[in-house]
Amino acid sequence: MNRYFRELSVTGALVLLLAVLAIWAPHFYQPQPLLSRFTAQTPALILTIGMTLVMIVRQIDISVGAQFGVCAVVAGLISASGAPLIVALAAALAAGAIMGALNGVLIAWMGLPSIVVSLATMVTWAELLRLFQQGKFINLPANVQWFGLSQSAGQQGLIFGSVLLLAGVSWLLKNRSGGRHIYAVGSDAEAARLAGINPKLTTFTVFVIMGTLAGLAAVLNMVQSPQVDPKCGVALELRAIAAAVVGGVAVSGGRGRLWGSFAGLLLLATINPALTFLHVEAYWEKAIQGLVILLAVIADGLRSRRQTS
Amino acid sequence: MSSQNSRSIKSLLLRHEVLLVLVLVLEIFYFLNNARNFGTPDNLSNIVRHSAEIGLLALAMMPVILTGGIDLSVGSLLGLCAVLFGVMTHDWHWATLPAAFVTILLGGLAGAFNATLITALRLPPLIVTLGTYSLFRGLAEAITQGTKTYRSFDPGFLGLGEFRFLGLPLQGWVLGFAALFFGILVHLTVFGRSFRAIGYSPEGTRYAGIPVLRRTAMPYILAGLTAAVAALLFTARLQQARADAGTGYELAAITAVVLGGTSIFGGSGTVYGTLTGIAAIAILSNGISRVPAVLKAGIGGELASLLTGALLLLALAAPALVRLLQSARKQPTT
Amino acid sequence: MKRSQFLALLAAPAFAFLPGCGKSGDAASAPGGSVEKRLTIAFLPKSKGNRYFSTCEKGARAAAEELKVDFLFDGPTNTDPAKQNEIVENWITLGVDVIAVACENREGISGALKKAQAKGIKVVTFDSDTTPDARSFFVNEATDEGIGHALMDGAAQLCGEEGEFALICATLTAANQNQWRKQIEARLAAKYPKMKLVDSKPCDDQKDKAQQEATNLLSAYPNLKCIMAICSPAVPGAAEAVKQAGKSGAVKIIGLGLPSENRAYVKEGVTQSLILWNVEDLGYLAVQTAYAVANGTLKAGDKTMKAGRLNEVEIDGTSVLLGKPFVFTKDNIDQFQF
Amino acid sequence: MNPAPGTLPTPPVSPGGPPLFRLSQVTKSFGAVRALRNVSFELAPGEVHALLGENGAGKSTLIKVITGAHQPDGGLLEFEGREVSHLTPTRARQLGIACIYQQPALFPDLSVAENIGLRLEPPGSFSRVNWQQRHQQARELLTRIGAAIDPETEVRALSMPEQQLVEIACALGSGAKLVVMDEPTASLTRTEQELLFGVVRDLRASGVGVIYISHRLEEIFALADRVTVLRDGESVATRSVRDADGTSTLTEAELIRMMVGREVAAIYPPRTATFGQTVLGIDNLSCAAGGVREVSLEVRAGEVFGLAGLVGAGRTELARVLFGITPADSGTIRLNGHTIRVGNPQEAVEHGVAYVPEDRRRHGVILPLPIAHNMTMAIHRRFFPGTWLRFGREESLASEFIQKLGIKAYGPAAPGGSLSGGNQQKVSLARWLATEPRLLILDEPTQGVDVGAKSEIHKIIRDLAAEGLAVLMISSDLPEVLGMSDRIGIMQGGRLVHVLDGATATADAVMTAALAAA
Repeated sequence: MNRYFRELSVTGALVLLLAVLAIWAPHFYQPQPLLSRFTAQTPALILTIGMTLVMIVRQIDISVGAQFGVCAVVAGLISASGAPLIVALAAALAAGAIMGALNGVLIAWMGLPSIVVSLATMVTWAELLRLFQQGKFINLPANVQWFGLSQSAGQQGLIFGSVLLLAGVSWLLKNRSGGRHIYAVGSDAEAARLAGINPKLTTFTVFVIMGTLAGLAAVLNMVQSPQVDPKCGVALELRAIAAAVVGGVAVSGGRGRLWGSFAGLLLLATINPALTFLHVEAYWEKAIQGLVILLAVIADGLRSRRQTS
Repeated sequence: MSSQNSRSIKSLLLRHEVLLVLVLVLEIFYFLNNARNFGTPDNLSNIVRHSAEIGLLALAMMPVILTGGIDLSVGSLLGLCAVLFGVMTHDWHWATLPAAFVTILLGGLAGAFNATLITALRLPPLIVTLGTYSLFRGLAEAITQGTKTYRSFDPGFLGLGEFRFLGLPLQGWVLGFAALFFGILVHLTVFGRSFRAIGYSPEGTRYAGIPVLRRTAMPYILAGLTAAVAALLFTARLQQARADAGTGYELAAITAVVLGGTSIFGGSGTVYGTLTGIAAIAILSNGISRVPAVLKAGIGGELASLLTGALLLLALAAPALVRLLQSARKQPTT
Repeated sequence: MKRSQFLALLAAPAFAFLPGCGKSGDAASAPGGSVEKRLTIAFLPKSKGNRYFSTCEKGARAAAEELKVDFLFDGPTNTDPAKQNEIVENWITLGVDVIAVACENREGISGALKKAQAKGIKVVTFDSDTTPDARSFFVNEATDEGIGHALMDGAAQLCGEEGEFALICATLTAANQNQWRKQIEARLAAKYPKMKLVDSKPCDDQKDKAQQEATNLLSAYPNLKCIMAICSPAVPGAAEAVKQAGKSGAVKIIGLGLPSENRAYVKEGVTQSLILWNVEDLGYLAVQTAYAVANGTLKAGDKTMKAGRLNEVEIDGTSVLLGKPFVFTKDNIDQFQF
Repeated sequence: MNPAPGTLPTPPVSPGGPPLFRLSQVTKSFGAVRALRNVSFELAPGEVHALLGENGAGKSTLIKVITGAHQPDGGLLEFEGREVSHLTPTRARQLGIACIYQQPALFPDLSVAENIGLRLEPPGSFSRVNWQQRHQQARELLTRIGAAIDPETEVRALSMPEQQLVEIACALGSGAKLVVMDEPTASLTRTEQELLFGVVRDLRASGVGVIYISHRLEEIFALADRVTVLRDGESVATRSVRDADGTSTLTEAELIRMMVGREVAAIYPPRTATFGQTVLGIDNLSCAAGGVREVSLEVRAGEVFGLAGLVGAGRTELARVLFGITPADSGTIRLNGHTIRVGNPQEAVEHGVAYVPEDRRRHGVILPLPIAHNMTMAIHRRFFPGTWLRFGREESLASEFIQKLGIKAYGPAAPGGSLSGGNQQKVSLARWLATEPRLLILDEPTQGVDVGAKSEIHKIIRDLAAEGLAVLMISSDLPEVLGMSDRIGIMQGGRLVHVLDGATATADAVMTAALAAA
């Protein structure tokens, strides 16, 4: 109980919010819109998986939104040229991996602070993308949307696939030595080195994974509509970071669980529709998001304070 | 001893600030030769006026980062303070002066809110200010219901946006005063000494009998006050107050501080480095938009951002590269 | 901007830091270098990297080519509301002849524009105006009032003048969006008592966010009859949401958007009414007007002006009229490529 | 006791066969500093080989070469007769080389079981993690060394000595053929030390080679077969500790002479006889969070009051209460007869209480800051009136202390981290002497400090006492407690259980009191 305090309290908050909706806005639970809402969160979920890994290894990556945008445009242009989706996917994954690797080289091997490196790469990708694409939407061929399946099959596939990925990564993180190495490096890189783990390689790998996941997320976003908006990645990094933070991943590294981040993401992602359903004006959204983040960390702070005294 | 001396001369040459000043000189030299009307007094005053708010935030951010913290909320706080100032002068019909005073006070209060969460609850600054980043902007939007824009302020107040004294715009004087204030605070008082010690080791500083929590709180409160001052300048310059004022300024401020050689991990850095960083960015973005080829292509804004990013990476990587080259022979002794 | 310029950008940093080496190459365009002084027109959109304004830019560049003027283009690349003012002030010191600006911020930018006028720089506005005393002419594609009324009247017509509708805008703080919302609400109050605006949501100028907001609106307000999308990414976003919810035709969509982004939805009948003017012509006319003002061929009080390929253009007071906005439909949308 | 110094090195006690590990002519430089010069060293299977040397003699570098953490510039490494050309931590682990570091190299966020698992499991990124086996293995190892630690506890919740025990468990479980122990007893108390010695003897009996580093000579005599002395990066000599029939072939004096290159005559300075008034008086002081229970004691001016006891007995905790880091719940503290309240370190400093903490690198000195800044940290308010820094004044104060305490540094601007451990300790001491305290609390003042600096520090402490300072000295180094204290208080379970007279107390008496059942 104690060990899972943060995950449980976030899940509790989510359940509470869902209960409030069940009482005052039962039509929130119409199956089809619910499915659509969940589907729309799958790209953010994929990014949150990556961000959780990055934060466990004691780094941060604020360039993921920009990476996401670049990958979306790469995948979009390739799909628009008529190439099969698998080619677009491979290209997006590769583009993401390359951008992740660049971060990784600068952060892991040159030892530069990740917040500043990813700030610089964020600006770089975002500006290059703007210059290249000029905000132009990319219209996709008809067979791209929902992988050419029906809408509900596509939506279910996306949800199933991304939750499966979450579960898979979560399992790997817990039960494969590579996963434990991420925790070890985030907890104490020097101790990890002495234990025969290569912290640089681990950190580098995590950034490559982050980039690759950004590519995957971009494709999962692309198949949800017949057009690619080159601005689609803007501010996504903040959402992924906020989800991980609310879900109990420590910025000091070494601590955190994927299902906590998942609960954090769901909580944050439910606030926006909840406002609509409860007829709260849109201009409260940011303030409420901020309050939720603060409450989550304040609860943690009060708890650890009570424990130490 | 002699090897120590030669090493310190070498390290002085490799000092971040020295390299940055070189970059700055290079920039100025290049733009004077290649950028249209770069060196005119009017343009120089533009550079100062346009970089004043971000510059103020960067100067206030510097001691925060020096303590090993960060404040992501300053841009949002600028917006909130601008809106609050609008509420006081318009909705409550207060006179400009008391409204400005109370605005600054409220800015300090918001900073104190950050500081309380960070020190009393020992929460990580990144997370706390990520929360208030959203909260402050959200409050600004909620107060104005997102849409309201406060305009037609007192003409005397608006005049400040264009006011010059001895040829230097008001913004320059405020920026200079702030630089002096933070420079003295960081370099010449025990407060700055404490910030540095806390940045290196908060626990160790506590064991030296220094009130770590109070000292850690101080830069955040100052950042709040400074954000409020920047909000007033911003309002005077733009002749309006709206909830989106200062969007993205926190990242610009952090960029200037880090470019200026302050370690993002805390402990080391100088205020004149920060000032150089501010100047390097401001001059780059002003000058690059005046180079004929860039003008013709119409890519000034993008290129300024790209080059700033590149400069930031280069500035960070330069010492790391030097270290990497040397590391074959030299490693830290234990 | 074209791809070739993108390549030029990639080369730019290479010479940017070599002092002096750019000098000889650019001597021709340096101030005072040419024998006959060419007119310099500076063109300022609300934001860069935006399809609407890059289409504007295309028309503007075409006009500049025809008129043989130097054409400068720059604009905000982020949401900093101070950026347009800064660009104008920088252009003043750069020494341009005319500034053509699409004002993000009606009052906010007027101070800077007046400063420009004081320095002898002519100012024209396009797309959205500033205060009249801060410019000579406004190239008017549609007034705030006109847009607001067109949208509201259109929505009322689609709904049969009764029922609930919702609105999706870019951001809560964007000035022109707020002007339009104000006009829409005024028209609603004045003419359509049986209609109700149930909610307004920002989409941060992102299509995917608009789609999510629309999905929520559709299920939160089951009686919703119409979604009004007043920024261009919101129109296809809302359309996709309606389509995915299986409510095509049942929930109508009206909005301001580009044909290229909405073609499929208009043809499928998801989006009923898409309103926009010829954006390329807007940019073209803005530069033509700027040129005429700088040349002195266009003076206050003129009733018409010659504008290149657009021929004779009407002037109402200080407004240069682009002509009526288009309403794109299934039948005509294929004729428009922007 | 002392055998005739004429008997010269007997051959190694190794039971024949090739050496387990051999270093020949190993050289390692850091920039201009040559940390190791042609060091040769040999370890037989089943041998405990002690490495001795002052701080900075090259021991730590040598260990890092052996464990693959540093690559030597030149020389030859052989393991089981085969040359090892490029040793990395991973390769070392594969060969069967394990190490217990002085500062536990553990993962604070992970459980004990996982910490042990990560050390012992073969490297590889996709091997399965068997949690059940990890827990079982951890439980077994911890039981084997007699440590009562739950394998599921997060390491950050463990005390320093408990962490050290986890390290020992790792080494034991590694199945290593060679175990390096770098000052493993530095933070251990006598009971834990005995546990450790048991482990060392077990390892030795099963044919494992142990390289043992310690500043405590008595441990070397108790454990080691051979000893190699390093000085200034060179191996000075290798000697057997005992000959075949078990009689000692070495004396402490010899070892010390080899280490420092000179004779150190009297290790402890003589006591002064006269004490002044009571400076510190505490009555029934308790702090639940710190684990201090109803402690009462008095320390007089000029007196060195030694605090002995096991780690975890509440000695450091008492110091932290007195210094306001964990303020007292009940009881009174009197200073010069006045009752004072100490709610935080600032108040303690104002009242004239100074605390030289145990963990020098984390709490004692801020390593990247110049030593001058370090020295004035505790006197900001008094030394810099109106909060203005006065650089000249600060520099002269620092120079004065550098001279007075014999700190080896290139000047007041030298960063604390550039100094050796002993000199860092002196800087930490200087910071507190600058406050002109009435009560000086020293927590393990010579831990990890080499022999030369150690006796200098002892002399400084004695001089300070002679000047009228009241000194409360916590030490786990029994000879130090016996040699320095005027009175010795023994703590156990957070209580002060005994007070002995320093001049007449014996090691036996102190240990008996510390170990007696509560």
